[in-house]
Amino acid sequence: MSLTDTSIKTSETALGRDDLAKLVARDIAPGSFVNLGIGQPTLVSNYLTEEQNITLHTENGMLGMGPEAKGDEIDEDLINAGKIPVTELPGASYFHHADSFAMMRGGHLDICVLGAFQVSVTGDLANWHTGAPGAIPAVGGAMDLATGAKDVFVMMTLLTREGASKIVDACTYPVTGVGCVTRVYTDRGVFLTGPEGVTVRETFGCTLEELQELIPVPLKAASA
Amino acid sequence: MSLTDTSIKTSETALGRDDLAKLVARDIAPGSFVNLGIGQPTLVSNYLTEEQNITLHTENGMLGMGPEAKGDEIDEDLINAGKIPVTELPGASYFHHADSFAMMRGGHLDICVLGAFQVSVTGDLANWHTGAPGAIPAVGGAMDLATGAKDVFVMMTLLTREGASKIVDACTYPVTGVGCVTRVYTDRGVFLTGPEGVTVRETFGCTLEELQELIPVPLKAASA
Amino acid sequence: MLNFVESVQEAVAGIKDGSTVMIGGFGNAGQPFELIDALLECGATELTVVNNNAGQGDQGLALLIKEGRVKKMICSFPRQSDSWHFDAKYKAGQIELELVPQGNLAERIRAAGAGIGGFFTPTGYGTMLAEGKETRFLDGKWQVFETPIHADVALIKALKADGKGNLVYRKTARNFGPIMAAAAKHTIVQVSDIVPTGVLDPENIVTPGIFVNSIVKVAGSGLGTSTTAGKAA
Amino acid sequence: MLNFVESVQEAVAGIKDGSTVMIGGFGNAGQPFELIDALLECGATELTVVNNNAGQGDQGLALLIKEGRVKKMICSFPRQSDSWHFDAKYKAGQIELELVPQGNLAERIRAAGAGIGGFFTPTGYGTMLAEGKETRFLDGKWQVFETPIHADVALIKALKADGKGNLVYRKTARNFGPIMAAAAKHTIVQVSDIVPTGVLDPENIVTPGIFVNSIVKVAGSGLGTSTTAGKAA
Repeated sequence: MSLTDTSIKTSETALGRDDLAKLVARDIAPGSFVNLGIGQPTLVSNYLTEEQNITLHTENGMLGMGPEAKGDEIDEDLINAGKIPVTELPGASYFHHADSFAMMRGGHLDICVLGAFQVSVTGDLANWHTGAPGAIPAVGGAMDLATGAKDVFVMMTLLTREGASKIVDACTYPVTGVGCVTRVYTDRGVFLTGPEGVTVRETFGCTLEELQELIPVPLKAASA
Repeated sequence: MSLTDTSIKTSETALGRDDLAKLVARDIAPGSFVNLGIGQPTLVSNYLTEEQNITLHTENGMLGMGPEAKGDEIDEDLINAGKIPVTELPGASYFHHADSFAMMRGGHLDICVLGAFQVSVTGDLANWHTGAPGAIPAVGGAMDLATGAKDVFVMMTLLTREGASKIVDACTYPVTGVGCVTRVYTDRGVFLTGPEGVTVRETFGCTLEELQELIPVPLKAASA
Repeated sequence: MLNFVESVQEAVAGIKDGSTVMIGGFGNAGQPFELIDALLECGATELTVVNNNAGQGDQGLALLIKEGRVKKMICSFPRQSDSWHFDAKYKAGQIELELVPQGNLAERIRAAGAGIGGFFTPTGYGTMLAEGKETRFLDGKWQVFETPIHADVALIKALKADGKGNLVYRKTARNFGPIMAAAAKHTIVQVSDIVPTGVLDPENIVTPGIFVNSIVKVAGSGLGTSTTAGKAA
Repeated sequence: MLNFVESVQEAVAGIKDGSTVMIGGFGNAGQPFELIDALLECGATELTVVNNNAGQGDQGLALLIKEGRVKKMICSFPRQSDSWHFDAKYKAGQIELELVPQGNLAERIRAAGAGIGGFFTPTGYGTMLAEGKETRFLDGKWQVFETPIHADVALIKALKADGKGNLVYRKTARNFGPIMAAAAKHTIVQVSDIVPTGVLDPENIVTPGIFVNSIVKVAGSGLGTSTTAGKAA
């Protein structure tokens, strides 16, 4: 491990949301069953190719979810977890809520992609609650998603609006799950998290050294 | 409570298996969902009337089971818990084993009718295992049935071949369930069991006094 | 016993003050709007309501909350952009909230219907929502003990019922319907169609009639593209 | 990843010595006879087998037991009039038996697939089969703690599969298939027919393809009236 290790990939500029979604989509293994969280992760579906043969799960009871419904396709009985009307692909299936979450919680989904407020060095996730006094807590399926999938990918900007790193030593927001995140995709780099700490796989528009200055936890470079 | 109470019904002779099945069938409330155990309880289905609108459950995954299949009706994929080919009635439904037992264990069946080796004064049931040394134990769905239905009826001869009462103070055979039997139908009488002890509802071919001589626990007569 | 009733009013008439009422639906899909309206009308109060959300806009569950009929909400996601009636009651300390991760909500409802007295699940371990709960290390993971959620009444929406009370649903409107039907002592279903017994294929029945007590046909309900009033985006 | 394989031999080829293998079926309904025959042929040994019974007659699971491939049976009803091979091994102390009430068997298998680390159930309380197990008074009843049954492999039989591995079953042959498919790390299915993706109605799929790994078409399998060899009364 060394900050001068050059085995990690770099690109010249920070990544926009769509480029990041493209990157996540590219990293999903063919044939995977995937749940995309509400918000930024939903963009990933735009970049999945037919050859990848990915099956999308929505926790309100469906496998084989297609793109967002438009115009005449809109059917009030066919929505995703974000309550957006969606479509059905050939080979889809419907099931009730307990079966749907059993599928998730039983470890049958390969990947779940989530947004986050913070991710800790050991993969703790905070994405459900700001902890602000008076805020009404709402969790939805966040804790089930964080715990259930074989791999949990996070997509987020590296920094808050105030410039603080969202990759942290320990979450200051209430956690959603403990040690559950395996990979973090940000506009400035891709990080692997887990018991071994944080490993940088790629950097975007910055060097590893510059990244280390932004992030208050030790970074390792991925070996080739 | 008095042995000379005359409010209970009596008939002149002991009941045969079919007459007993007729009696049980008559006592099942219209619209009930019922599971009939293997053996003697199966006879009850012969005496259920169409007006009663009873739905039969078989724990291998079906509601709306019809009579035993004959000749061309026989379908290897359609059997009851005793592995006998059966038929399907209009309005039937199929489900998997966990859903089927959840239905039973969740208290949704109104009545389950079982055979027994012994029933205790407080409604403990012994019907799965003789406890004989070397005997291979086999339980099937007996314990689930004993525990799950709203009412558990037992059908059996009152006496063993050796003349011992099967209604006992405490089961000497290994129990199937504790305090689960609510009613016992025998060739010599109908008994209600529970925390209050044994109450005689009907006698067949004997008086209550004669019955008391056969059974080693105190009997109460049902009040009118 | 299964009853086919003529109106949603008749269907909910027996709901008592203080009942625990499960209400199906996720978003608008599967929400039994007409039954909820009837529940509001019938006046039952001091209710504990189990639903994924805590009402939206100025309709259905949101109105029930606004009118002060709901003592406690058990849900996974009470905070939505248009859940202002819940927000107001919550901030005024006039409604109790039991916040449950959605999968725990589903599994706890399923447990009630299946006769399970409690179970361990990894969901929520190490979080605020597991504080004070028993934990145990099982199958290589820390898990949290959760208990069943029983109900007196379930109000759900299905697509079709037959004469035996067997139900089929439509697309993602299935969601909580089947498990709530099994968890409640008394299950009331609004359907868009009642078909003769024998028409539904026994292989395809989702909720067997054993879980159903009252059925009411609501015209236009369950058709996917809404034509009835009272549905928000 | 889902694979369509050409033969039952190929389907079971990866099963290792010492594996826990779930085998679907209740009586002959839903028994994957051809897959069991292939398992016998492939030579895997020291197996733990999960099935409702412990083999009947001189076929399938009974032969696997006779040939000494089964170290342990987890089942609810090992004693049948024609379960002589199990009887002999059991009496000789050459096979281990974990006897489980049928509903606990089903619920424990379901728990494994659903990520439940353990649960409390009233079934078996106060009986020999709950001896030494933790008990707790919940929902007004004494209940017994039961743990999930996981498996390396499930061998099951369904009626049809589509190109996504979605399955439908036939009548009471459904039985343990759906829960075993979810509980095993690797699920192998024999079907009588493979249909193009899109042919099965999404509302009627019983086992979604996410639970399926290998599919093999077996002619004549799953047709209800048996025409293949190796099936006893």
